[in-house]
Amino acid sequence: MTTTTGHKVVAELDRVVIRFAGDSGDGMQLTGDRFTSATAAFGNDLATLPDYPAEIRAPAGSLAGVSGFQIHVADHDIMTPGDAPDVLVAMNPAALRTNIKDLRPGGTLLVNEDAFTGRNVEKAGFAANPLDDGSLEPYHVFRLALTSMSVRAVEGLPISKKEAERCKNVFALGLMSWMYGRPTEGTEAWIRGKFAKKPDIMEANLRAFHAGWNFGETTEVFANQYVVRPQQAAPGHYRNISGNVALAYGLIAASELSGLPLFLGSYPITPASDILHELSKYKNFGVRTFQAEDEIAAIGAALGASFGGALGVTTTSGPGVALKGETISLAVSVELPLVIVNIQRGGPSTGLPTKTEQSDLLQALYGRHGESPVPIVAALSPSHCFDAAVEAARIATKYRTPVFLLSDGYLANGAEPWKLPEVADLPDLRVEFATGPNHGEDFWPFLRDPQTLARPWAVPGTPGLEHRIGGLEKADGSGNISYDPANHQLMCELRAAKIAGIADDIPLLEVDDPSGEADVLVLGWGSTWGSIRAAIRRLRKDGQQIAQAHLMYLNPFPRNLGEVLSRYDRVLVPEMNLGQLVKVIRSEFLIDAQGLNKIQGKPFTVAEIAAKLEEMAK
Amino acid sequence: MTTTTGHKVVAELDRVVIRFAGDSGDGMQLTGDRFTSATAAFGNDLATLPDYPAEIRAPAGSLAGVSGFQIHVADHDIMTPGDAPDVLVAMNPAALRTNIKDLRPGGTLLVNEDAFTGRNVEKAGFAANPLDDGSLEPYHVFRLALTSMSVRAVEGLPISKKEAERCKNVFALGLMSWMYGRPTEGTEAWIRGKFAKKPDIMEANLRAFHAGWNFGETTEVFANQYVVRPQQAAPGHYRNISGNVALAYGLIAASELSGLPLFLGSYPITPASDILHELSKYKNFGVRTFQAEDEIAAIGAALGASFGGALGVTTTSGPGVALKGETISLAVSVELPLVIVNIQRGGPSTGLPTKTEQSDLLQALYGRHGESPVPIVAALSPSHCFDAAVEAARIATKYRTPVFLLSDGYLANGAEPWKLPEVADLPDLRVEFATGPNHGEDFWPFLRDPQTLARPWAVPGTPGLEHRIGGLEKADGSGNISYDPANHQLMCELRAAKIAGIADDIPLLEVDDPSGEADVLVLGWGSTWGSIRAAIRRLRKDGQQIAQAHLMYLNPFPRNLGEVLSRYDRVLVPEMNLGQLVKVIRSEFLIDAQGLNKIQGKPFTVAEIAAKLEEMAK
Amino acid sequence: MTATDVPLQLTKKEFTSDQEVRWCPGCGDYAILAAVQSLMPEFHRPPHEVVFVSGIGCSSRFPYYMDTYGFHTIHGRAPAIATGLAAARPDLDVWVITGDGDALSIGGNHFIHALRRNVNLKILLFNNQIYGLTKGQYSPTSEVGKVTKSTPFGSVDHPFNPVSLALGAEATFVARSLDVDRPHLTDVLRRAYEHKGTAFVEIYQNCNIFNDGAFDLVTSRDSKGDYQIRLEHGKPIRFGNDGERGVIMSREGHCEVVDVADVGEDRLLIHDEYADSPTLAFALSRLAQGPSQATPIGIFRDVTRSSYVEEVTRQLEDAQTKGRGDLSKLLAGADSWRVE
Amino acid sequence: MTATDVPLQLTKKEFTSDQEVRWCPGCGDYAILAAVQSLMPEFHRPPHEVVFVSGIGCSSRFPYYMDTYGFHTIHGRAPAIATGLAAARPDLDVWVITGDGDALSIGGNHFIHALRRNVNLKILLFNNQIYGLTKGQYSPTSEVGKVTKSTPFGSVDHPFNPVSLALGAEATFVARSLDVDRPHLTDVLRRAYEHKGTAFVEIYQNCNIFNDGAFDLVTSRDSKGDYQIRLEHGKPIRFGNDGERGVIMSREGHCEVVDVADVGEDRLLIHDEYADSPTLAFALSRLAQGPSQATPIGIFRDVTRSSYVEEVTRQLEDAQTKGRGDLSKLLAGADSWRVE
Ligand SMILES: Cc1ncc(C[n+]2csc(CCOP(=O)(O)OP(=O)(O)O)c2C)c(N)n1
Ligand SMILES: Cc1ncc(C[n+]2csc(CCOP(=O)(O)OP(=O)(O)O)c2C)c(N)n1
Ligand code: SF4
Ligand code: SF4
Ligand SMILES: [Mg+2]
Ligand SMILES: [Mg+2]
Repeated sequence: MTTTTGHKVVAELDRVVIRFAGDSGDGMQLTGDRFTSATAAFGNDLATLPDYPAEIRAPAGSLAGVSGFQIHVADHDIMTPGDAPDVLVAMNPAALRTNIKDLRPGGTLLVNEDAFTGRNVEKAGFAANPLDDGSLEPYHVFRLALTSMSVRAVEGLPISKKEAERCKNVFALGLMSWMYGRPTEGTEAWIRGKFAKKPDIMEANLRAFHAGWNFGETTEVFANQYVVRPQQAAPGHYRNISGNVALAYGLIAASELSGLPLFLGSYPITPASDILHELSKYKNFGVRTFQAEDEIAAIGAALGASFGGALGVTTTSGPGVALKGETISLAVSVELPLVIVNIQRGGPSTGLPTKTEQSDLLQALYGRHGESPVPIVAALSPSHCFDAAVEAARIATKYRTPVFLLSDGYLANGAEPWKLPEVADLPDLRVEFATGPNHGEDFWPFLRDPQTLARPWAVPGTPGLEHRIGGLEKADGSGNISYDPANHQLMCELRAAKIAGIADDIPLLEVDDPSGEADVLVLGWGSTWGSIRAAIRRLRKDGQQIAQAHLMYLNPFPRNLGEVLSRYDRVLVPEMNLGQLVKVIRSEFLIDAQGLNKIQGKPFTVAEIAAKLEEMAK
Repeated sequence: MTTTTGHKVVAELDRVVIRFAGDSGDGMQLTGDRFTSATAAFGNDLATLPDYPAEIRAPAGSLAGVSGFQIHVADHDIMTPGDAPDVLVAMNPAALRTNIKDLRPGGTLLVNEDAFTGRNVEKAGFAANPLDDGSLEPYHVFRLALTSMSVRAVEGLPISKKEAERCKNVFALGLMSWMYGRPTEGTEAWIRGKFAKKPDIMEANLRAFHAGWNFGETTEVFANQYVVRPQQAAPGHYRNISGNVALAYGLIAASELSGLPLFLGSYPITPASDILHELSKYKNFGVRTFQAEDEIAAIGAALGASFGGALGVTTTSGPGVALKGETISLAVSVELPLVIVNIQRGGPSTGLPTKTEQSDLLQALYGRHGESPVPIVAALSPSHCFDAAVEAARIATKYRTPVFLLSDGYLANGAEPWKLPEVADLPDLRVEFATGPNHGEDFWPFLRDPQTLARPWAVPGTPGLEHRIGGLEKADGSGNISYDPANHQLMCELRAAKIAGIADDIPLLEVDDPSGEADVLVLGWGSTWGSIRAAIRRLRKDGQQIAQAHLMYLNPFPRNLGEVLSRYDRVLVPEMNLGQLVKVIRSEFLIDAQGLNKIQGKPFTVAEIAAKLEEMAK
Repeated sequence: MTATDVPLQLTKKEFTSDQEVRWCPGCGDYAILAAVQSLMPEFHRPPHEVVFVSGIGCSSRFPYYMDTYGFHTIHGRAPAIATGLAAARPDLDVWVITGDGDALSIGGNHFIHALRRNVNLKILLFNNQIYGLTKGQYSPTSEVGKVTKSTPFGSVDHPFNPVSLALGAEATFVARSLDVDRPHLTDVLRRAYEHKGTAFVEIYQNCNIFNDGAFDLVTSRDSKGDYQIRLEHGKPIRFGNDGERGVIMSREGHCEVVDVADVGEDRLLIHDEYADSPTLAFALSRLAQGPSQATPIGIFRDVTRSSYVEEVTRQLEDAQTKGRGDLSKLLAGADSWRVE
Repeated sequence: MTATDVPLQLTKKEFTSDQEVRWCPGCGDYAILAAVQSLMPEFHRPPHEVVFVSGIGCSSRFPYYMDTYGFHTIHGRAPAIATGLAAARPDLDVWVITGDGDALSIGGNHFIHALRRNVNLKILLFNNQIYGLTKGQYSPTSEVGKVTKSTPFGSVDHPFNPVSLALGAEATFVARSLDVDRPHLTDVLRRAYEHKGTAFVEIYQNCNIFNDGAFDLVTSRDSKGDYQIRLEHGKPIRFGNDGERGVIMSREGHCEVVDVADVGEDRLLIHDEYADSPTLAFALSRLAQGPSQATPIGIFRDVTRSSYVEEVTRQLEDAQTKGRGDLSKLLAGADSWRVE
């Protein structure tokens, strides 16, 4: 549908994918974040994919320094940040070069032509200026002098030329806000807040923002304005949220719901650091954050805090987990609650530190010595990180066990609208500490609850329950050191049975198979949820029947997983690794599940999954 | 067959299992070792099982302080230290209490009655003196005043009473040597060497040893002497060897065969420390041993040495491996040779540090972040540790990869006769370092050998090959840092393919199925080899057909494993864990392999495995 | 301390657990255990408010023998684990028991960071200059040339001086005592207890199995007169059976041992535990590079500096007095919207 | 050194790799890189006999820019990995590049052990008092009260003084220099190179993105006269634009800053890099607890002590001159037998 307002045509879109790309110094992440907030406030559904370099700041204008931010805006519920952009904003030649291949043919390209100097063109590895050599013909190109227009817009303010030039991202933001009819108040307020201490810069940014908007509105360059209507979302209270913030909030919620003070032991590491940053703000919730000397101290401190009756949490990424194995094994042995958060990134080793991957599942399952089972919960979308965190804490505290909470770089930095839960509806996480003897006159720290097999949690400071725990094998019940052979087998089996038994305390796996006629089941876990869902939807529109099930619990599995799998002829397991869940599924259920494996530091596109499913249908 | 020499009857036995048990301070390990050497020198087949407490020296006379040493002596080839002793030598009440339940009814019990004082009896938790209460009736009991006889034997020497009493183990050794006709010269020489610096103690020990022998020979206490004839072993040169010494020798051999100097980075940990101790003696082989500040430094130093062109090795046990994961992942990423030795012990956590277990297989496979495949070789008997070490080094250096070498506490401390290999027959392990450019004028550190997929090993000091390596993802070929998505997938797949391809370079799995009629295959790995083999032999004698295959290579598997498995209706996988190999077999081959799992800090008895197989046959 | 008027009356028995003590007969650990158990009642803290955290090693078995809360953790990590406990539970008394391998080899990093943070921990390092539990390898405090199982040709690493290392790591309380000198050890431990922040006490401990007599010069009746320098605050530093030797600070900035008769008592250094700068303490620590020289024992340094846990607690209280967090508000944030 | 008569003639270019340098414009790392690249030719060691080993951090990108052998390892482990390399290959020059987080936070233990062992490594610590690569959390050298992403209420941990820590860890060579003072930095690095054993150089390095100006007092033209104490061996320690201030050792055993006019030049401490005891060096290190006070730069300590690698090599050579091992004999041992 197309309408005309003033001299501009307003075209209505059901969805659009926009990518901002520029130099690390160009503020693309900020621009993208702000556009996202405005989009959220407008009421669209959305999903985002930030993509930034491992370098702090690679040389200006270099390919390594390109930073991108993609947002998918829609009037209906979407699951992914979009396979390919419809619109690309390229702030310099390097950004153009690394991103243009993703733009769909016929897509809209806005370039900052001021940045296409000979030196920059060369740095980006172009033989000639791509603006002039006809190579951009497949696209709808707008050459805009973003830098000079920004500089003009702020003329007269007492700021340096460099500062003036820096406003170009806000100019672009203004222009895009106009083009997609995003509300402006939020952005203005945000600029005011951000530069509160530098009034001249604040004023410059405001002017550039308005200049961008006005440039779209008043010049003849753009014939079209677009509108993506607000989503018909379920009634409720919404906000936009990224995975790491949601995860941090989930931990705070768990603390409030359990009455246990939150203790975070962490050592900074991309892409997990933001959870530490976020939690360190909330001292008003009694949250203690401890930036440790290393990952081992971080988890050690968290375990020490758990021993003291806190909700002990440690956050890290794969390399950090690789250091924590010995302490996790201790936590398994002493049976204390602990949440271990792994925001997965590209491995092995330092790998691709700013990119996403799902290659630490087997590490979570088996990355320790001895028989040391640990439950695993995985988040499947940015906002779901909240629920996953609450659930991980529930299992940890109820079963007195370390729990892995797996997220990844894509969820961590990606954002989506979140329908806020009512606090009153959140689960009751209250825990009972031991208060007195449980074995005649004595207190036996390893006398288990017959139902959960959890041992009592007796915190120091409780009179009469003085006891010693440690990593040597303990006698069943009394917890005294025991080298008895049969007791060791019993204890290994009890620890295993305790974790296996959690299957009775988690929901059955739901299958999305509306027709009940599908032959193929797509079984995923973690952040592939959105891509898989979108792919299946697309195919269903074409009349194909495909079932989807997505695992939030990786250990133990939901009780009905075997039964679910047995209902389908073929099972496809897409993973951002070389095949990890699929190994476990095959072993456990002896079915010939097949993997679809992508390990490229970025999520599956919808098309990739759809193509595989179409191939299977042939 | 029974003959009579002098007044003694000599009974001929085909095998006997003897256990020495006493206080940690009683020198049982030394006694056992010495008896073993004499037995080896005599030409019997043998297998041993030391069993000592985690405490350095638990209180004298306590149950926790009991130390034991079992030896199986036979005139034919045997695989295990024996399920249950035929003869038990108990030096004190605690030793009696913890060991008597293992003695077969009708078995021979020698007790040191001097140690059965009220206080000791009580410490051992006996209500009354077991020598007097009839509880030992099922056994053939000899009450011997070992302590006082020893003291008398050394009377007149200028040594303290305590020193005199300490000779009781040597007295017992003399007595047992007489009883089983062990040669005495070796033991005498050994005593002379050991106490060379303390002539009085030397003399005391010699006297006590002879007194023990003469006590058997001259008194009427013992009617029988026994003879176990030398084994009809294959011609060759033999010695007795324990697993840890064999492993150390294997590493030295690998160094000699490859021409690469051996560098060991290690941090002491039971039961791996003895490899460090052993290797530190051989500076004459150019072996550098580095006792690091921790396990991370140990493996780091080994990796640094590998970078410098040495054969880098690190030795540890499960908790140490749990700390090395991050560095192993780095080694995978930079593709340098490295041998990681895990002498497995009881876990999780500190667990049962002096006891054996096989629970670190999944850790070896998956205990790191990212896709980081590592080949795994496992030793199956004490002397086989030599071959396994040579093979691990061969794979590591040829494929430029870290390799896990798995052994366990049982193999480490157990001993058996070893037919010495001819040095000339050992494999050629020579390695070629890169010497010049491999890509035009340039040197590309990640340009692979098309056959092995191994990258060139260019060691610092080589002119013209200056290059930088690191844990960030590298571009295929050039090895420069690369964040390219497709390159990451390619590199992950190449690293995986390199390891998978090793399957072409290892022997096919041999199956022992003489009749070819077996329905059941027993598939094992590591130290269960002997127990499984003995159990199958026993059942074959009863006419049952059972096939055996034993994996030395756990990653990759031999090429024919799938085919082998498909030939049998049922596959049983005995493991000293809760089921680890069985998980992988099921996943890989989708067969319903079943586990037989014992996790008690000690090896399977032959009877346990035989019983399971009999049950399966029903 | 519990808020009662009459201090709690306790006895050694209340701090003694029912577990059989499992060290080698003659091990110096026994004497330290006895000293600690006997001292504890003095603090009037009930056993349930006291926690002993240890790593792995012979020494680290200690917590099992104390009838308090206890955590026998993993090798080298006790200071890290105890830091979490102490930070989460400022109301408890947290003691760390460690060995020279545990604290200075695998645990070196946690050790120095605990010291710089000044967490409220009492760290007792049982230094026997050997790895006891793993049966006798050399440790980071073993003297150069030590022949052990792992160094049959003699060790070549220069050892740490734990007191110097602690001072270099910004420790606020550093002391040294001896397993065999019960009154001295008790006094030092008492002072450690009273210190706010991390208190570090090195205790020379004889391992009669793998390193017997390592400290004989400093501890034995015959030689201790010549080899033991007992530091006492405010007093000139002198030693020898008749106090005939003394310590001065040279103009070049080094401590030197002198004959008092040669220099006069006035030139002797006056020991100052409370000196702001750790320089004097450091200088004293260098007098003995291992126990073959005259060795200072006592309190090298005891200064007040805000403790990590205190500060964290203060920040938390500050934030909460300004208003305890509201979960609904947190979740909604500043930028939420409603769909009706 | 290669055994040629004419020392090898090299230029900076031969030490400069073809990789694009990827630090933020204005980062202090550039200046250090330039200084090192320019200095290397002086040593007449061909690039292939030189290895740079680093951990993780902005600073740890350094090896990529040197056209020598290089190993960009993992966070904090460079000293350990370099120790193995140096021990296995005593013929190489091994340099370690590390940051304040890399060396003192996660890598603290390897750092102090490398120092005590006196391995032949040159360790250059780029101290910017911040975690650069992970975008600005406080580090173990950040001043108390530092507001960063992870400490919005200000940090509460007392920092390490890297020089004090190194001295407490038995370092034989300890120095401090500045990214912006190329001649001084070059001199110090040259001395580090010449030192046998572990040489430790702390380099104050400006991170203009996350901690801009942290060292301004010590480095800027305006204030450095008052805040920079340039240590020179054998010279009285004085500073100030006209050398009007000086450093003395008080009788209580502490370094104090004084007006030279008040005490007279004679009472000033004479700097002694070669002093056997690290006490003076330690005392000097305490003058500046962070760069807000007058801060000594230069060489604190440079003493000779047998190096780990030398000793290991000697033991190996000794053993081999007595007879190189024979594999057959080893395998057979003393107790073998033959079955015919
Ligand atoms: C991760 C790990 N590495 C190694 C060990 C083995 N280990 C246990 S205690 C110890 C050293 C003990 O020495 P020390 O700390 O001095 O204590 P001591 O026994 O002398 O009291 C070692 C190496 C272990 N338990 N865990
Ligand atoms: C095991 C591990 N933990 C954490 C990280 C994340 N990380 C990388 S560099 C760094 C700190 C960098 O600070 P510093 O050493 O001071 O170097 P700078 O960047 O300031 O030069 C951290 C925490 C990592 N790469 N690996
Ligand atoms: S080995 Fe040494 S330190 Fe350990 S208990 Fe025995 S005497 Fe004590
Ligand atoms: S973040 Fe700081 S230390 Fe890192 S490159 Fe940029 S300026 Fe340099
Ligand atoms: Mg010790
Ligand atoms: Mg830094």
